[in-house]
Amino acid sequence: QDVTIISSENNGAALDALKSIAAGFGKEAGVNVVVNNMDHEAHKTAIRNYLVAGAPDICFWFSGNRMRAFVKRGLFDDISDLFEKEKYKDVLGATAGAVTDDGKQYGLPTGGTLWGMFYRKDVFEQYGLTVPKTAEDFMAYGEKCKAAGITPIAIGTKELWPAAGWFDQMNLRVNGLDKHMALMNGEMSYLDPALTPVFDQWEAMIGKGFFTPNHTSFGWQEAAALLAQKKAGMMNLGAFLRSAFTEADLPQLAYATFPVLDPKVGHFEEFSVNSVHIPAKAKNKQGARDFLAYFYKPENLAAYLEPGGNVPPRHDLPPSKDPLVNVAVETMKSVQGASQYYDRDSDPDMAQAGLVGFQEFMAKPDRRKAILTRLEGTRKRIYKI
Amino acid sequence: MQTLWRRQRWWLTPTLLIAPAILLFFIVILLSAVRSVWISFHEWDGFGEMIWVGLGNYVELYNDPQFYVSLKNNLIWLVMFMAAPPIGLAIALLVNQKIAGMRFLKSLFFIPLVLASVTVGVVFTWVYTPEFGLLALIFRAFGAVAPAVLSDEHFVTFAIVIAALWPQITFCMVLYLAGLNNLSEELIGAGRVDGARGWNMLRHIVLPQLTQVTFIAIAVTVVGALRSFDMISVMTSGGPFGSSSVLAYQMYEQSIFSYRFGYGAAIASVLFVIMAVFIAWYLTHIIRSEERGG
Amino acid sequence: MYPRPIPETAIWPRRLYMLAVVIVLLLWLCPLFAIILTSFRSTADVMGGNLWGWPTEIGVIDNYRAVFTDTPMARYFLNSLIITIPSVIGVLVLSTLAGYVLSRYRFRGNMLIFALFVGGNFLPHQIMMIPVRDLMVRLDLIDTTAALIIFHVAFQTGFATLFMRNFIAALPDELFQAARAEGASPFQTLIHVAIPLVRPALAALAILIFTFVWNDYFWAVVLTVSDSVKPVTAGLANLRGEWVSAWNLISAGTIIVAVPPVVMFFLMQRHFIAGLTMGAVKG
Amino acid sequence: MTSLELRQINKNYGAYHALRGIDLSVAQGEFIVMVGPSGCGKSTLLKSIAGLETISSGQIVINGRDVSRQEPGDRGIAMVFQSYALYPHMTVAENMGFGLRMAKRPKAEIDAAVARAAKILRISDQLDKRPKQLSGGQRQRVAIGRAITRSPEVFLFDEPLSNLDAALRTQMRVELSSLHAELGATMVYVTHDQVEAMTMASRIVVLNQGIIEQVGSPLELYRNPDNLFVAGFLGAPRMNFLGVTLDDVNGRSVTVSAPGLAPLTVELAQPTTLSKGTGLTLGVRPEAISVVAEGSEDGAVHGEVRLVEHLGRETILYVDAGNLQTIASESGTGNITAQLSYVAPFTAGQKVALKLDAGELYLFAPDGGRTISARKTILDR
Amino acid sequence: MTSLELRQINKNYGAYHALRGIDLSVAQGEFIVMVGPSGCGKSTLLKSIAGLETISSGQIVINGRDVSRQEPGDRGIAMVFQSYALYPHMTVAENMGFGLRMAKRPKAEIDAAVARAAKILRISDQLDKRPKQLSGGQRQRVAIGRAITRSPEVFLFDEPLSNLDAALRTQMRVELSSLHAELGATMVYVTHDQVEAMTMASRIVVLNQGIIEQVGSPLELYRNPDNLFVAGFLGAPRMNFLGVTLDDVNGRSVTVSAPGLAPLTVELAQPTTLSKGTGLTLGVRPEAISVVAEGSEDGAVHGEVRLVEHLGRETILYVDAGNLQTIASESGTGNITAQLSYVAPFTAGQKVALKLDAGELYLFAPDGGRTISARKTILDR
Ligand SMILES: Nc1ncnc2c1ncn2[C@@H]1O[C@H](COP(=O)(O)OP(=O)(O)OP(=O)(O)O)[C@@H](O)[C@H]1O
Ligand SMILES: Nc1ncnc2c1ncn2[C@@H]1O[C@H](COP(=O)(O)OP(=O)(O)OP(=O)(O)O)[C@@H](O)[C@H]1O
Ligand SMILES: [Mg+2]
Ligand SMILES: [Mg+2]
Repeated sequence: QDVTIISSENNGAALDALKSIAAGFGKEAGVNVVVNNMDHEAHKTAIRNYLVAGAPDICFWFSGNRMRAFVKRGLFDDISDLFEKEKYKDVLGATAGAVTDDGKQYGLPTGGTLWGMFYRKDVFEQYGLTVPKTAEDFMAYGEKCKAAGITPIAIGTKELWPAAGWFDQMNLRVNGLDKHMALMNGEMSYLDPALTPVFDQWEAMIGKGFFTPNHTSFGWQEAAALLAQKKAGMMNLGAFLRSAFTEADLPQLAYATFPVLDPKVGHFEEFSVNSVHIPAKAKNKQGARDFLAYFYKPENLAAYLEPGGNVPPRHDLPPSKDPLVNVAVETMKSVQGASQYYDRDSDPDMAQAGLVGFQEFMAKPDRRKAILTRLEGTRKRIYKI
Repeated sequence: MQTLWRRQRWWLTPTLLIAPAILLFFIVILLSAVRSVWISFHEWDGFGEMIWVGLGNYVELYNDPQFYVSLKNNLIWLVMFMAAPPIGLAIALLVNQKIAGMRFLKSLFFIPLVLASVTVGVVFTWVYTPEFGLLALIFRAFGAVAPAVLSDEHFVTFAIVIAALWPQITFCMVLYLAGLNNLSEELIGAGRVDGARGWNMLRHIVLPQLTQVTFIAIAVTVVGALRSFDMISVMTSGGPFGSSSVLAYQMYEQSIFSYRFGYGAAIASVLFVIMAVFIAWYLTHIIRSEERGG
Repeated sequence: MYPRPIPETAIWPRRLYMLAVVIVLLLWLCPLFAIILTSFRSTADVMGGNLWGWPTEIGVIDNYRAVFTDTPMARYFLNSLIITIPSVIGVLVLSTLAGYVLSRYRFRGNMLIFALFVGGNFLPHQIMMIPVRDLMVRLDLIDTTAALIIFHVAFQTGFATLFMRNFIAALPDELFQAARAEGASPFQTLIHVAIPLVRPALAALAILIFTFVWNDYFWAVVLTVSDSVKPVTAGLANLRGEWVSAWNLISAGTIIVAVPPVVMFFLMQRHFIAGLTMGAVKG
Repeated sequence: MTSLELRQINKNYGAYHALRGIDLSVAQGEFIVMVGPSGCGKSTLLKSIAGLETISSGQIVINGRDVSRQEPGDRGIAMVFQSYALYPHMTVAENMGFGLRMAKRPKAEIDAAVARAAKILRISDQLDKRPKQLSGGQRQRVAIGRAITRSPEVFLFDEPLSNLDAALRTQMRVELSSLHAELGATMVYVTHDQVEAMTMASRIVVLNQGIIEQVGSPLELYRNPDNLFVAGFLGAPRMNFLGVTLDDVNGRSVTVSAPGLAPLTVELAQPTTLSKGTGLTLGVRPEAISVVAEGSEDGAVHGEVRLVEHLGRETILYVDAGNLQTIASESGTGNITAQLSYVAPFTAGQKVALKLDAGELYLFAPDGGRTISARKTILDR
Repeated sequence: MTSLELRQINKNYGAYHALRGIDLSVAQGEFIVMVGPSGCGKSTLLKSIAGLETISSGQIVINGRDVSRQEPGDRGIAMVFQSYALYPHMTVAENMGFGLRMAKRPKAEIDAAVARAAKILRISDQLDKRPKQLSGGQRQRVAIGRAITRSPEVFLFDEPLSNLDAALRTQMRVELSSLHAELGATMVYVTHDQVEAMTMASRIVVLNQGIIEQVGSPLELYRNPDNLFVAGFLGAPRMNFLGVTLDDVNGRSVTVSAPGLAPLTVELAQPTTLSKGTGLTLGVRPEAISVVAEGSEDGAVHGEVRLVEHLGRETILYVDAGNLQTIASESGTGNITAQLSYVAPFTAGQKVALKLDAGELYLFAPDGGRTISARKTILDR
């Protein structure tokens, strides 16, 4: 019996890795493995359809709230048995929580993305820039970039979420994880005064022209290209932005954490975990489990993670050849807590509204009040307040 | 049996012939439309249970600022799209000459018609791309800097509509060419003898003969304007921040991204009502001209 | 003819006129040329920002090969054909049958059925999205080419029936009476008289339906998931996700998607205007 | 032997009563021509016989079989249409063989029938052409050939020659007559053209508003029309109709006169019951009017020439007869038309005296216009 | 005074030479009728005069102005089309006033012109209707009215009556003639219909393959055709043409004969240079043939009646004249047509002897068919 997989890999190398793993498994198990890859954004739409009808045996998705939305509706298969059998809990540590709901496991974390600031060392050298550590540093950094004729922060908000990511980072630095999660869970108002400093500072940055002009025209890849082409100083994203860099330029890419905005607040980071699941309506659930076990073997998982620069979920993998990954692994050790990402932490309905709202804010900061009021209205509707 | 068939075939044959089309069309298309209206009275996330909320979705829609943005954009589409028939006519007039090679040029003019809207969307995204795009190139030639039209909430809809006009104009042009083929030579001759020329000829002799074509061109254009979805999806996904959304896209976004199928269905129903006004106008026109024996 | 033909003897005015038309045509297709030119550029030029200057090297072959080797474009292409060809045939068959009945038989409800076909054809697609998806789920056809084919045939039949009905109605009544008087059954009349006569309309309609179906994006997104069934339009959208600023590759992909309908059109264009003239342009 | 019989045919189009109780019996081999004003129901009647229209009531019997409810293809008829209705996508041979092919006859039989019909019509060398490549007359022949191949019991023609030009029409008319003689088949022929009706018919049926006004041989209808309608319908230029009053009754002989018209004596078919002073209509054909010397006692009408038309050797005069009360003639009320069978040197404005041929006067009853004058002999007038 | 003059008009459609050096001079107030077989260039010539076709060479002069290069609207002409070409979206009044409106005349003037034209044509009460609401005859009148309102110097008509039925055609024909008399305008009229040509024309122009065969008054053309083409073209039934050989020449008098034809003497216009034994064509109109007693010495031709057509009082005989060599007559080669102006009791198969009226014989030269017999007087034959 066939095993069908739907992936949403934008990174060609990672896709190739997945395909060769699939082929390897196919040969070993003597089955035919089909990999259907979809555009990342299109996949978000498609999964809602295929989980209900025409489900594959394996699909890639996001852990956390996004996974739970499907779990609640019984669309993902409980794979606690696989966890038991393969003793994954021993090697996974904290990330296991991201795929756990009500004590049962519904997926395997494939890799974590640590979000933060990326820059080119050669550019920083060229213009004499330093990594900003504080709010003041950041403002100074921005001015210096502008004087040098490059954009301080590359961002492309066409796909909406990069703006929300910026918000997450700032909110984590200003309000800390608990308050952030309260907001994500619909327990806190978007009009809460605690958010005021976040938007104040953000607005100041926008006002000073720190971000890519016309960012709504660009996707994140185009923005990343600006960074690669030395037209911008830094960019807030995950390590996957390396795909915009040529092999030769990669060594120049460096990571830094988001500047500290309020020293009183602890160190929290945004760390989102992707995962792989077996749809409840999969036809070949046993085959799917066999595949997952194969896929999750350290060497296979490592091969899959290698091109994307994601943080491995298993701590028994050999250290990565990628310095960025190792930096991320190091960083995670000192972090006091992590959020996933705006659209993974909040209700999908809320997320959609929020993503649009933040994009609008970045383009039209003067509409802050209207935007927040609107988001608050959406929150009230969704959480029936 | 044989004779029974021979007796009854005068009504059995047509029934059998038309049945497949009717069945398929009615089940897939019309029933779906009706069911969608039914869904709009529910809250539904697309797989769970449907919860009856009556007019709740409509009430919410009434208070949704995005709805009015979409509605306004639909209006912009509608108004701007009305440029398609006259421009289409103008090009049709331009190429309606019998000169060696004109046939080939005419066919080249038709190309935008056969392009996928995804293709057109990609083409125009490329045209509009800040800094690199054709538009930027042209502005630069005049020493100006092109606005990033797709990220400006004021320009974005116009920019998309212009892109969408490209194939639409072509469609109108094709219709008008067909119409111009059918002009009565004698009427034109009569007009010329009466001294009508140029604009007068067009206004008093040619256009009146093209009313049927114009009617169809307008109908197709209105439908195209109200249905606009692909281009928006491809070029901006409704952005920036919903400012280029139209009802069709908002419906899609609500259903697919926000998982609010009931709400989406309500938007679709409103779109349907707007369309229904137009469909009614169209049908009465058709039925009336049928009755006139035309 | 309007506008007035330029006399054949006026050779220079004719040449100048052609020149003017060519210039308008160039402007008209300018966006297309832009993208064709871009598809010829090498990746190095595109990455380096050299998009309009003299190309340092020509990347045509690389670009077009990349589209087929780096992505399942060939598969998408095949899928599109698998979807489009049966859809076109299905639509032509159903609409010819329905158009024949609606134009040649007077019965109560004739006008109503006709109106529903026409009206349904104007429905916004979105209103059908959810129920059609549900229907395909229930028929266990979701994510199959059959789902797309069924939907396209059903939907396009509305438009096509309007078209064929008008066309067949425009044929002289006496031909049908003659056939009847000679003892041809209604079905024989359809096969031997009506269909041969509506061939130009069928050709025009085939082109239109082909482009409509080939170009569909919305339903491709709603009803398909797998690469093994996805048509080129959805495939192209995928490509854009992968190659965001590799405009040369995107352009190449875009051109490839556009080729079949353009070819189809040029093959059949002889009948196109003629077919439309009778069928579509009548109320 | 009766080949075709129509019994009380009625046809309604919704509220419109297009045929009203048509009764007609056609003998084997007859050539029946139906004439009548536009919209009188000629085509409707023909299509009803063919089965292309369903009759509302009545019976159609062909060679003794009641075919009223049968399909057209089963009635044993063949029809030739005004516009030929040839299938443009088939060759001549295919067109002609179509009916047999639909009846699933063997190919050899079809070919033989087509060849035979083509030979009769002299189009054997055209069999591979398409209708578009043929001239009007050839197309018409193919249409007839198509009818012949089916060897029907009754041929139906609906204005088959009206799309041809004058010369071709004359030629085809003669050919059709010969064909009829050759095949000996029953034919029903609808036309607008008087000449066709007069020259081809064994009997003419005059229809008017869905009823049959008169049936008879061409000359019978021409010489002895039953009523004013038939009298006015046949003959070109039309018969002149004058409003007259009954002056005197003398057995079967009456005298009529009118202002501007000298008293005239007319023989009646039967003694009349009409009283003196009754208004009647007098009919006289243009060719029964001659110009006499001004002042001659034969001059019944005096007037002024309004228009002269020269037709080869005939001359038609439209004479303004002053206060003479004429009824809807071609040249408008108040005019009288005379047709002289010689080239007459008249010019407009000239005064003339007209003589009405005493043996050629018709008298019509006041209502319905029934003919009350005596019947004329058909030959040797 | 010359109203319209055509000088050496040529018109090519690509390689096809549609008009070949047409010369014609039309006097003010003339009614010129152009006839000719289909495709001979009548419409092309008319459209060239109107300016709807650009001529390839030559000059068109209207009232002394060379208009060859002017727009149709500026030539001072008005045209009435076969299909009327009324603007369907305009009322009758708007249709009629459109030309003046385009010329930017004041509204009052337009209204007056329309009212005047409507009065002449008796359609004043139809002015607010649209063409669709009118009958064929009314539409025709509106089309003429539209021409009248422009008070053109020359009226052009292209088969204006051919879409009307027979009765209406006769009526409109008479009306058009009256209108011509009333307006006194120059008119050029194209028709297929012989009767129209004969009755309406001051002069008839016979066109054939783009050249003018003959111009002259109707009777002149009928009595004295310049050549075989014109002789055969005018007159219905057509003139009989017999292939004969020259037996004897005696000054301007020649004797011709043929197998099956007794020797006949014909007067020539000029002494001939033709030698004995030359093959010529003899023409005789059907009405110049009479039936004589079998065995009478007048019987020039003997044959068997093939078909008899009775037309009211005339009888047309189609006689199979055995081995007589006839040329393309209506009833096919080998037949001779006779038209008798009485009701004749002949039946098919009967043997008859025919006499050809000696004063009514035409003789045509062997090539080109120029008439060589003497001219006939027009009146009193
Ligand atoms: N399908 C129809 N529905 C309603 N009325 C009809 C229909 N067909 C014919 N009629 C009416 O019936 C009458 C007779 O029509 P028919 O066609 O038989 O006339 P006709 O004698 O053939 O005339 P013409 O000489 O013009 O051909 C007309 O008044 C016509 O309007
Ligand atoms: N636009 C054209 N292009 C080429 N040939 C043409 C064109 N118009 C007419 N002709 C040809 O010129 C010749 C004369 O045509 P025209 O219409 O003048 O004939 P006509 O005498 O009016 O015939 P009819 O009596 O049939 O109306 C024909 O052989 C026709 O085929
Ligand atoms: Mg009729
Ligand atoms: Mg013509």
